[in-house]
Amino acid sequence: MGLNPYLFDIANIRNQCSWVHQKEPEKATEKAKELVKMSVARVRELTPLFMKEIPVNRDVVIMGGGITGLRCGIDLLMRGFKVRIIEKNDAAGGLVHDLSSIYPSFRPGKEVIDELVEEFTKRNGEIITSAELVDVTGYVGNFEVKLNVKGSEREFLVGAIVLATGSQLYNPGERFGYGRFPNVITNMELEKRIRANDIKDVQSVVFVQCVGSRGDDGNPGCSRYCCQAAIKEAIHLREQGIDVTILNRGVRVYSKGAERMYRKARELGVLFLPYEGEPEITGTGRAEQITVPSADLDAEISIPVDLIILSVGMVPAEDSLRLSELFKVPRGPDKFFLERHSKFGPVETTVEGVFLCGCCQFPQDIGDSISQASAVASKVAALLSRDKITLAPITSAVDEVYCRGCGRCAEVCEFHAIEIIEKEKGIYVAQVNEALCKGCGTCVAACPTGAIDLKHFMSEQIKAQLEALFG
Amino acid sequence: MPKEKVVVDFRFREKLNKITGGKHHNYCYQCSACVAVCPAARFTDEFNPRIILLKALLGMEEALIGEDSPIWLCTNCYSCYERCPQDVRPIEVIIALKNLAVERETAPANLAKLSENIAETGMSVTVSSAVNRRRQELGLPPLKTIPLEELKKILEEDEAEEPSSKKRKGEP
Amino acid sequence: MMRLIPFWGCMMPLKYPQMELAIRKTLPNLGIELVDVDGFTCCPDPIYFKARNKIKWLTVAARNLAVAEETGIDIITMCSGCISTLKEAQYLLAEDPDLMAQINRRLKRINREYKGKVKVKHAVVMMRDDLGIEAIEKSVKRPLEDIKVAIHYGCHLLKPSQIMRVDDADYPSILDDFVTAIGAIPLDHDEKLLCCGKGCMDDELPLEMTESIFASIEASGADCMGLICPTCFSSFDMGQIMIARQKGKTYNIPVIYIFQLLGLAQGLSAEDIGLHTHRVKADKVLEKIV
Amino acid sequence: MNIKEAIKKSRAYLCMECGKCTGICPVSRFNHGFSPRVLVNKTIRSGNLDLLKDKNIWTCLTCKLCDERCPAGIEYIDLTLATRLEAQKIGEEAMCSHGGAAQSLMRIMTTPNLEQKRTDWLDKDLKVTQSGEVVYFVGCLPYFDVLFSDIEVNTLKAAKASIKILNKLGMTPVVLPQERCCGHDLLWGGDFENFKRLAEHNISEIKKAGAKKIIFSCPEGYRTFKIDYPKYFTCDFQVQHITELLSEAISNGSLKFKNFDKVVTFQDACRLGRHLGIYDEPRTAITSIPELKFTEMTRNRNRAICCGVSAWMNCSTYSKSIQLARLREAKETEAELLLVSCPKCEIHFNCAMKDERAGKDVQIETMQLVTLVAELIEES
Amino acid sequence: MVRSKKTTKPSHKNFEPKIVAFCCNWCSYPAADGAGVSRLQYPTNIRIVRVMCGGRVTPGFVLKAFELGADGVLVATCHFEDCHYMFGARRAADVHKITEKLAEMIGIEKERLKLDWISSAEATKFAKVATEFTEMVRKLGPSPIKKVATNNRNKIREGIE
Repeated sequence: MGLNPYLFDIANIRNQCSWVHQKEPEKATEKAKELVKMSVARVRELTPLFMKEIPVNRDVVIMGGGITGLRCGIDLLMRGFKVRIIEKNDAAGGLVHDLSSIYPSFRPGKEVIDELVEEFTKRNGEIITSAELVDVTGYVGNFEVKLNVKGSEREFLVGAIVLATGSQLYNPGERFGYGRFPNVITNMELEKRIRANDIKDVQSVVFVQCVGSRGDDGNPGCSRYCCQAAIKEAIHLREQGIDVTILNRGVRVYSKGAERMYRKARELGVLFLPYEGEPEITGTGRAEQITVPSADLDAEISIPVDLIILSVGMVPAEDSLRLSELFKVPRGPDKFFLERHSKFGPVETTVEGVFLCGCCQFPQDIGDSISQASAVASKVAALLSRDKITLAPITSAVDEVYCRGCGRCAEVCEFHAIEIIEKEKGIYVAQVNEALCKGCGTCVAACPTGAIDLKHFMSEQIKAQLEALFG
Repeated sequence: MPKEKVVVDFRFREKLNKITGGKHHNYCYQCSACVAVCPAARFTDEFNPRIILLKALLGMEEALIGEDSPIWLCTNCYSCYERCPQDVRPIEVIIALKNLAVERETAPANLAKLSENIAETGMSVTVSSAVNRRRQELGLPPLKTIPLEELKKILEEDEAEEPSSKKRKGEP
Repeated sequence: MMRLIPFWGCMMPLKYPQMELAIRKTLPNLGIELVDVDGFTCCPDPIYFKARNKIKWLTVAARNLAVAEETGIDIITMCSGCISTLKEAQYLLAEDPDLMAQINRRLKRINREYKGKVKVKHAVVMMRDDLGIEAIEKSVKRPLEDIKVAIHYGCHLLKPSQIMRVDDADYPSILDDFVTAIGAIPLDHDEKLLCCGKGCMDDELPLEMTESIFASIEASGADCMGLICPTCFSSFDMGQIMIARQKGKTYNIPVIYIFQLLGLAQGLSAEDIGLHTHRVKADKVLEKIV
Repeated sequence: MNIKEAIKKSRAYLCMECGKCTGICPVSRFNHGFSPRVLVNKTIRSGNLDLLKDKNIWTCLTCKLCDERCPAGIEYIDLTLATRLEAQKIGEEAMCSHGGAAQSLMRIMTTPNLEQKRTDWLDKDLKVTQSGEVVYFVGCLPYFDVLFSDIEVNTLKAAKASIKILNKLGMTPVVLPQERCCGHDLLWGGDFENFKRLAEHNISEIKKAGAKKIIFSCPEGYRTFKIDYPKYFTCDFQVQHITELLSEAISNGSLKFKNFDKVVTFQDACRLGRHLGIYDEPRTAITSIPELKFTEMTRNRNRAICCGVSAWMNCSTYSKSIQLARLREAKETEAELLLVSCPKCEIHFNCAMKDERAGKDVQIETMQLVTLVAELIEES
Repeated sequence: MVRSKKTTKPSHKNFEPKIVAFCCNWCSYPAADGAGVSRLQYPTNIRIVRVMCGGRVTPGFVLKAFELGADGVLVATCHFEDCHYMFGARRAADVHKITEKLAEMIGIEKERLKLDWISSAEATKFAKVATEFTEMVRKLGPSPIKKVATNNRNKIREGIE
């Protein structure tokens, strides 16, 4: 038993006084005295706090049956967890399913997906297709998921949720001659043509990169797959003797082996040209020539062309807003789901027990997505391998007398730990879910009345420190 | 002034590819490391190895191997080769371009003067009687005989072997 | 005794025989026997001849290599241009078997074949790697104390280092160590690694570049320029006369081939190593030595 | 004054425990743990410490509704004030709203030589002066608008309107750049020491400006200057509420208004109404506006219900309930506009309405009376 | 000759300001610790009050510190993108704007308030900010606010218990 740890405070004399004021011993001593005084004043106001434990359900649900979700699911199945994948379409596979080949192995997408689905099923994972998420309630270790599967309801309890809902490709609308010229197509359409072996009478192909990426409408950031995909496709075309040009805004090849692929493409004579703005596409009935200004030559560079490929960026999936509301997972300025912290919680979300992997977080290529999928599987396993989850007691607490139920605390809480409930008719009050509360105290700052306070960092405790300092 | 119009010529690039070292031009990703170390670029704006490589990538035959091409300003110092992170060997590309210019007969007149000696005498410097006299004065042995016959044989044109040689001439 | 074939090239025997003289006088003191062989032509020159036709350039180079290969003795060169051509030819032919076959088809016409076995080294590299710097030190009879030498490495001895494998192209030390070994003081200066400009087919640029180098050497307070490349020599020795004539600026910096410096250190006289044939006289330096 | 004296002075000993005070108390209506009757009882019977440590002494809104009703004529709010002053001495304090920011601001203002920047809002078309006979006392409006920027109130409109009205009536008021908070909230929060410093500073600033008359738009400032300052300090200047001035001007015909075709109701501020008995003047002003349809809430004048919070303390779920009830009452009159005379009423009602759960039945436009009047003044 | 203007402002060379620094638990507080570990030196005037997040700091805290006699108040948080609580640092910045306005209105120079972003790895920045801010406040001189006698917890305890 012993002393409650929350009755303890450190007057940080060593790091924040003696070491940093080595040359001023007298002043440092005075400061140390004051730091002790402040600490004593704070300790006087402290109250004992106790850890709480909550039971954990060991099942996992993965939203999305693309390559990321499948990989994550298999990893979790291998660790002995029960895993369900929820897929909105009538079959698993996502975007990868439709790819002619994936780098660096150059295997057809469908082949890879089929293999993963087979393994997932063999290990007794369940893929629920044509399923729509209706509602999610609860908190870490105890989520309740409600589905609508082809008209009928399904409900189950899970301990953790993995969002692997992916992204969708930018629709160029009428830009870059898309829709106007039959021979201007997107890279996904090219993939289909390559699969169907439908590239005929083509001498020159020009790729336009960054369509719907990096501030060009769509995704404000780099879509991270398109340079490498275009290079992969370019190599394929070049090997058939086709002249290939890739109009780019800086080639970005960061995947494993991609630099080598980029070099190979150049070796084969693929022309990489920088461009800015929108290239001029001309032709009668079909695109015949594409022209870009050259920053270096004071010239306009034209390329005779038979097929133009728009490498379209990745944008958040259509239902990402709805899912973000249902899961209470915030979205970043780019509208992709936001991780809890880029360094300390890169696959976690603000909602404990809800994890992110793949392109629903930010655009990335297959290799990165599946690395993340495996990372998430490890995180989930670490979480769910415990019988109980311990909750730190530094959480916000509401004094219902002073609570006006105005909801400003709930509004600022990034962790959705505060709910405004109707105590009696017309009387609302804030309620803190201690399992969700992370203990930042931002709600305290937002509260107009002082009804909500952060345990262990109560206003009175902080004011006591100030008063001791100046008293 | 209306901007110059450049139409990418993939065929010229293929021609360049066939000259030893010419193929490496494909690797250039225009980073400018070569320009930073190029002594010629330091002393004149007319010469810029990156721009030469860009023109090679665009297949700008006339600009590269027409009359007054800047490629002849290269000092042959190999700094670009040393520095290039992509093994473009810019100087070798430039020399390959020079080979093409020689084929097209657009090389500067003094190039022939500076190099014809070798094919004819086996030496780049003219062998004269004064040379042997000077050597004698210094106590050096007389010059060895130069195997001119062998040299002439190995320098004979062989069209079957070297597709890049003169047969281009009739083309536009 | 170490037996090596000297590949003299053209510049040395024809234009600057004093350099050949210095080599012939100094290397035997280090225990090296120079085995002259018949049948070499120009290396050929890596600038103009190569610019005309790379294949022909490679062929001539391969022939020279094949001639040496037949003797079973390794080659040393004393000219940066020769080492550049021979090394690059070796590199390209080793890199590309098709090219090797193509060149050998040409050599076949004269019943020769280049197999890629002969070793080619520049004399200074051989001295550093095979003899050792100590051997040079030991051969010194009259250390060139207090002589400050501004070394000019030139381009082709070092670059491209991927092929030449002589030294760090940005921070070379091989010649500095050489100069230290003979008792002199190697000096750094701003333009130590600038190209002499000789290979540039322009009327003005080369002179501008040489002048930058001279200005930099003058500022460094060097007694002379220590140099390795005969092509550079023409830029610097005759070059000073040209600068004086065209730009009205006299530098008067003696330009001394590195083996001539070695000769002086080994106790040879200026005439022994042909220093008197230089346009810029080396009196300043010679005074200091005595 | 200790508690015993206060009991005497407020006639608390006359309490017959009828409970009418608790019956009428707006707080007690929602907060069943709060009873003025019980507190009076406790004051009379219990020991000092027990009473002073009772958190309920800070809950009273001092709205004076109980005093109106008490058959024994007990001055309950005076007793409350005395209790608080005593409690503060032993370190007791209320639950301060907004992290105590308002209280800190007021206490900081007690420093006499602060270089305040509180007059930036004065537009060019408002005529003010440095010294003169008449002072317009702005009060806390400048910093209210910053502190409550989240509920988007603009209480400063009332200050601008007041000066516009004064200008219209031919007066160029002094606006004191170094004016301080009147001290009302500190006094009612029990901090007499700092109330005193603020009062002394304000009195000296007014003397320096050479003013004889002070005009208020804020009922709290008016109450403090009219009742509390003279109680403790010598101040020989006349004070007047802007509605008093307005009603004078209207009756002598020097002000005319444009049409205003809306149904309007009026919230009596506790300080203006029950504390100072000003009920008619605002109504005179409202009813003199042509086309305006004035409608009274069920509980009006001396029976009006408080806006729910006073002195930035103990704002609670009950405050909210009081506010919502009062807003519903206003809505029931079918008024489109709720006129208020106190900036705090405006802030409190808006805060309650701002809440999305509050529902449509409490959403009503609010405006300070002076603001409306100033907008409708007919240019002559 | 140009004569230097006589300054009427008193010199504050010997003035030792008292500065309250609200530091967040995850970035600036560990940065202050790191300054210690690295033995970086800064003036002794800073007194750190630890909070979990910069978003917890209200105008109330800052004004309270001034009310009680602080000569300067520093609020140090994580960098926006590093905030342990996602948007706490941003909220701190929003709130700080309001505090600044209020402080200026009632006559506290806004230079006496400072908001800065110091990550846990930026011990050097902490020492730099602490030094520069102390010097800034020292230049401004003592706080214009006369210490106000208010509630004193110690008095309560001693007087009553």
